[in-house]
Amino acid sequence: MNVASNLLSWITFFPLVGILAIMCLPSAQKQLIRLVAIVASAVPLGLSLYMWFWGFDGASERMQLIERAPWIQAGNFVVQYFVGVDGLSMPLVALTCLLLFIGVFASWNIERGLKGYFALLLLLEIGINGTFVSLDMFLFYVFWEIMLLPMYFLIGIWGGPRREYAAIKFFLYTLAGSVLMLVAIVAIYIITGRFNIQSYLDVNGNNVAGLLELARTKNINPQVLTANGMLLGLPFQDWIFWFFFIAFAIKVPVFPFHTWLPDAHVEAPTPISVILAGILLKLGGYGMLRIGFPIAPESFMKYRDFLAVLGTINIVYGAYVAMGQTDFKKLVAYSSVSHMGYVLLGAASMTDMGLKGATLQMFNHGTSSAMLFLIVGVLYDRAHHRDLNGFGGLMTQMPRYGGWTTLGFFAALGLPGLAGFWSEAMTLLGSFGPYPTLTIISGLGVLMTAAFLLWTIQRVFLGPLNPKYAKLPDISAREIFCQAPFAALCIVFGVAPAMLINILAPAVKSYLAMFPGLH
Amino acid sequence: METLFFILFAALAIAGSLATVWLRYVVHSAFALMAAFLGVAGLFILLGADFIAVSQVLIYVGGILILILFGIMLTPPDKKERSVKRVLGFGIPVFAIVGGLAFQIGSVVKWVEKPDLPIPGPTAAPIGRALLKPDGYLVPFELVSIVLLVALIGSVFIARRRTMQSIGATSQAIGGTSQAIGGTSQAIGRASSAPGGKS
Amino acid sequence: MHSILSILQEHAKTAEQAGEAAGGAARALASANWGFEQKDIYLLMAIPLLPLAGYIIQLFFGRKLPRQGDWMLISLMFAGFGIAIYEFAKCLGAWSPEFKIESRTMGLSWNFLGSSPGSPSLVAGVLYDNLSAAMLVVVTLVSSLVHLFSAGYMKGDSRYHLFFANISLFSFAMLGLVISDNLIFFFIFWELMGLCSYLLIGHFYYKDSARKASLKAFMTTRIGDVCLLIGLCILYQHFGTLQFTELYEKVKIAVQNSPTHEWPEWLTAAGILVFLGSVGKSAQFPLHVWLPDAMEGPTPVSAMIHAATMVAAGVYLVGRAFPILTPDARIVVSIVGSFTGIFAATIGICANDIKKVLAYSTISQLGFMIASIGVGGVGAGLFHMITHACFKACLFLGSGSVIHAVHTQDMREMGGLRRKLPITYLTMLASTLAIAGVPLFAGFYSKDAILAHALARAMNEGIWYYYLPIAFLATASCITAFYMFRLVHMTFHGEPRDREKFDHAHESGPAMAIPLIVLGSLAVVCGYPFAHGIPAPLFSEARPWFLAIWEDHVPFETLLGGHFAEHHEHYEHILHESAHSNAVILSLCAAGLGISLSFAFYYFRWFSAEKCANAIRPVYNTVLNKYYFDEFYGKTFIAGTLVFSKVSSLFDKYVIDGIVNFVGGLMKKSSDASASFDRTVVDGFVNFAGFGTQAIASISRMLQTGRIQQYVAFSVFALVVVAALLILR
Amino acid sequence: MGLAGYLIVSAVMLACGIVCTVARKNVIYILMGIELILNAANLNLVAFSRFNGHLDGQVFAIFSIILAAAEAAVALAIVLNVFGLFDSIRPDDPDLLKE
Repeated sequence: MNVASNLLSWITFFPLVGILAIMCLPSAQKQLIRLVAIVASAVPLGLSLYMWFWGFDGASERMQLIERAPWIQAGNFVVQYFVGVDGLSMPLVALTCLLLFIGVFASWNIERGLKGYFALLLLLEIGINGTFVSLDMFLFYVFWEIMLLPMYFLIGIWGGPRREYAAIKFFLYTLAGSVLMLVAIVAIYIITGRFNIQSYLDVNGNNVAGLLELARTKNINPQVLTANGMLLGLPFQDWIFWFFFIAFAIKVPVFPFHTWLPDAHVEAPTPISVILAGILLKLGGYGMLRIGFPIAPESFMKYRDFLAVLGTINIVYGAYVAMGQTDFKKLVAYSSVSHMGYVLLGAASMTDMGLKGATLQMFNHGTSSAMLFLIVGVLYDRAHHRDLNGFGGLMTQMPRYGGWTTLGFFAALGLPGLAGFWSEAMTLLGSFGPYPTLTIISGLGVLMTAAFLLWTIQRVFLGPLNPKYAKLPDISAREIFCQAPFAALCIVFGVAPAMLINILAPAVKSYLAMFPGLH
Repeated sequence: METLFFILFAALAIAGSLATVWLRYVVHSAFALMAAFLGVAGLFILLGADFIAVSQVLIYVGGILILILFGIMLTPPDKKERSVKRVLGFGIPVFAIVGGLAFQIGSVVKWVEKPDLPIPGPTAAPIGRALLKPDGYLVPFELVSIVLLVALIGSVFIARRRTMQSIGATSQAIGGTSQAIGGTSQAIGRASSAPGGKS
Repeated sequence: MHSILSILQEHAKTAEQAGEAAGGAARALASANWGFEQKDIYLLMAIPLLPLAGYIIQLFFGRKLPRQGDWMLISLMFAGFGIAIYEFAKCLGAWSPEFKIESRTMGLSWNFLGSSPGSPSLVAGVLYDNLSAAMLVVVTLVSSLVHLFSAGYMKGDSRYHLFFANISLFSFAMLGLVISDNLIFFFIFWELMGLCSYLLIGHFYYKDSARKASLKAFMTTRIGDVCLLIGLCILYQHFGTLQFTELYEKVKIAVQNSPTHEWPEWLTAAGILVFLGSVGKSAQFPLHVWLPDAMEGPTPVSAMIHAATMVAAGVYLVGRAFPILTPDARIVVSIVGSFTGIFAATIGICANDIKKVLAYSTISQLGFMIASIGVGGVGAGLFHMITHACFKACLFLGSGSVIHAVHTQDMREMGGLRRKLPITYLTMLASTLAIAGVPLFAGFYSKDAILAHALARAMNEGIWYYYLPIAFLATASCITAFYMFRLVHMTFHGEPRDREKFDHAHESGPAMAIPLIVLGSLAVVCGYPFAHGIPAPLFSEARPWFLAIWEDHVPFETLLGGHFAEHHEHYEHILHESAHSNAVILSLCAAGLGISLSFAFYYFRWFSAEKCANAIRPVYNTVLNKYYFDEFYGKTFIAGTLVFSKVSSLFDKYVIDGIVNFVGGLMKKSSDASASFDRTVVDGFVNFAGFGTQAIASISRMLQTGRIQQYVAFSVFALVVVAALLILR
Repeated sequence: MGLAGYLIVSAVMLACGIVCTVARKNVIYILMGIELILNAANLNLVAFSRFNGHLDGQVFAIFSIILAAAEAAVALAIVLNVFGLFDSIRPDDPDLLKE
């Protein structure tokens, strides 16, 4: 098979090779297993970098690197293996590869059940990347579920003391969402007879999307979908919209579906937290932008005010709750809740600027939250607890670690010059037009984010050194190696955000074109 | 002449078979079996199947029978094993049923003599061609050879002398795996009961 | 001065020649670019980029460089100063009130948000006009001198190299802010400055007070920053751009296009929000609380914050944003500024920590500047900022020198130091005279201009709240003179109150002395080039150079029509006819009163300060405790935030998660119920079926003997039966 | 001699084989019985082949012989193994699965 012509399949499925190799290795060969895992995650990373710089045309609005083949064919029921990326998904695929690669390195300390651990980790990579690239709704659903299972085991077996509770909560929550999604997918299939996520690859090259359009292209009477097609007092399209929205909102997570996140983060081992915050949450936002909103444009336009309110609640409420935490990891988890609110707010704003901010935030939060969780992991490995009030003055003992933490925290609070600033500022600039009040309230979230992060630095790092921790070793070279790529990304996209925005812009433009009622 | 030989060989085969069933000692039975095999081989020759006849002698007499003899030698003699009552109790009904069936068949089926039967000649070459022709029996032939190989390896493996310890270790390993599986399912079971327990 | 003159003349000559040679078209081009080329833009960009490069090198290799790299950063800063002077000279050469260089018009700009067609973009560029020209010189000068001073002051610090790195980053942020041509980049550098102040104030991070002060500084200014960001959102929403020059134009058009030539209300809101950004950064009331605490940082950092960077940035922002401030917003600005001026000055009377006195004096002086811009005296306010930068930097460095000598910050333990620290004494005295507004010193000219503007505005408008600024400012300048001389008396005059500390005191080395001398002399002379009269021959123009910058720049108000324009002409008239002369008298009286009072109290000791304080003990205590603002904020906003965050986290834990767990429990209960149904009813059927099967099986089991031969017999029997059936059918 | 004679011989051998398999208590007898049955079948095949004029029956007979050989080898290996484990060659003694 030619790698360049099947690039996405290679990226997605290469970890399978690693899984098989790891399965064949004896479990005593720990170094060898780690090595295989590194290779199996490094190759997709390399391929995704190739894709970013050479394989992908950043100026195009179309789906690229498409692969299409029939997969399941049973009469009218046709499921395709249909993958492709555009500016929205391509950076996220690359980010996934990077996060998993770093995740393998961050898992160096794990000694128990190494074989299963790395196999599951690589399976997770397949699931995530598959979800990002699939353009067939059924395929999307399959990958979505593939991703769920390894996560459950990774939290449930290698997690902290309350891991079983956290894992089952995570699993049930997400499963509840995906059941709704399945219902919606099946409903769409019944109406339109197809599973394509978006039809802007139609033979005619028409930019059509949404349920109504899908139905029209199949010459099915859209009566079912319009005002007459009511179901329990709501238009049919609204049902589809809400089913998809809840499914993805759980993943984002949107208030009030967010409580699985702190539990899962606190119990998950560090690399899993990194992946969870870095990329899994993005799947929710990505799903909304890729499927949830364009499939039901009229409903979205009807309810977007409500979504903006939810986004604002996420931002402000997440920040306030984070401030009230004493567990370092829980604090970072709630900061994720707060940051993901920008994605929802920007998506609801439906302005070019706001959407760019939202999509940018997805990527940037991936890097900055990864840094934060790695930072927490470093401290937890040494002190074996995460109580924020139990530290103090660590800067004296661990100056380099303190420096990295400061960088990570400032990246998270949106300091200009670091990537988070652009996404937050663009989201706020973009959403001020339609929602001035909500944007001003979100400004409070910006303030609170700075407050709790700096307060954390103050409690943990500054002040007189707690004598209990006078012998902690400073951050190691391996840990710096894990941090460095994210720090570099934060700085690079903070200084030159255009590098990323130029890739996102065409996708945002074609996304906006899919909403007929806009402007 | 041919009838004479037929009677001779048929008698040999039938007598050998009966003796095999009847004789008390295994070794004797084995030699009676040899006689039966040889009789059948003779009948094959009479039927013009020279290749089969030779195979019969080589494989049955030279191979299988020797194997059986080895088996006999490696196991202790069991003089009290034969019970006349059992042999006759089974033998008479079986012979009656088979005989009755044969009679019935003979009376029901109309045997038609084929008019132009070929004169029997050497069969080794045609059989060989039939076996190796792609549209003939090539595939079954190859399959059979694989079966033979597998049987060979398998019998060597099975008959290999093993100590009880090694068998014990294997079974332990299997038990360990199942225990691990049990552990995992236990963990899942605990996990699934957790939220309820919490609330 | 001579060199500047010669460059200036040379430029004038070349410009003339070029103009004559190339004719009208070339002259037009030359006037658009004022003789500036792309090379100059790159040079201007180099000014902030040099310290940035220094910062990066220092961050990675600082510890390994000889002398921990301080020489590199100092020389880079001085190089930046050199460039700033060079460009300033060029700017003087092409002097005009409309002087303005925009890199975008010269084809030099950087698109930061990507350039996809049809979507908004954000173009960064350099804006170099009279204002930034002057700012660049002042900032680079003060920064370089602070760098130099730090080399002596911070010697032996465990994080010496990091200190230098951060202070360079600080300079970078400020310089970048000065030359940036749009609000979003302004905001970026603005925030970076917040970061630097956080890092530098918390330099002694192991001290509990330092870590609290740094957090306080960052968070307080961040409140202003968020307001500024929201202001930017409003401006962007309505104008679609954040470029300064475009904003000015669009504001003008917006006002002209509105039916009644009124300023839109949202613009007032935007202006006040932008001003709130300044309130945070420039420590205006009510966000002034961070600045006195920021004294926890090393003294050079204080000098940096107070003279060159942080607080100056706030004033600079108000100056830059002046054309978009509506009259209503200007009232707010002027009243907040003047109130801060008097409010902080009163606290300055009671403070005993030498640096705290200077901190409150800074807040007060910033109030002067902001009030001045608010009443329309943009040039006066920025002029005061420049003179203030010189003498306040000198005062801070001087106080650093004092602290270095006696190792205490409490003025009650000093006294008589003039004999031990003559250089420090003289330079600080010059600066004090300047800040007090004594004629012939720099501060006099700027403060006089501010008072003149405030007075003119009050006389022009005639509404009562326009009289507030001038009243506040005049009182404040009197109090300033009083507490500044109090500082000098308590520190340098009289008898030493702590003999031991006095004996150990000695003047420090040249690294600390040179900046003091330079800044002290500037405190005397830096008002002249800009003020009336004295060095007039230096500039052929009749009007003072600096005051002309904005007053000639702003007159688009005259284009607007309506009441404002009439008033503007009237205002100019009042300003030049009566306000200036009245203001001189006013400020002389105020300064004289304050100085005499301080002599009476602290030099001749005709009155006892303690007795006065006792007489008004409750008031004195209130002022001593800074009007209890810290306590008030601590009890209300901070405690409120903490309580709210605690409540919301509990809400999250027990209500939202409680609902989730309740639903989970409900599921468990219902599954238990269905399980019991399953056990009794469904399973009943299954068991019944199973039982029947078992019964049959136990009968047929008898056939299953486990004997192979029996099985064979059975199968043979079956075979025979089947064969019989087949054959005999 | 016609087909019927061969069939009768074959039938007798089959009956003997069945009796041998079922009635004797020694595993080796069972094996020998099976061989007898197979031989009877072979005889049938070859006889029909002869009187049908086709070689197919003979080819079948060859396959049957080969399989018989394989079967014998494996069966004897099992017998020896069972003897090693249970110290008996009676077919009823290994009864662990019966429990």
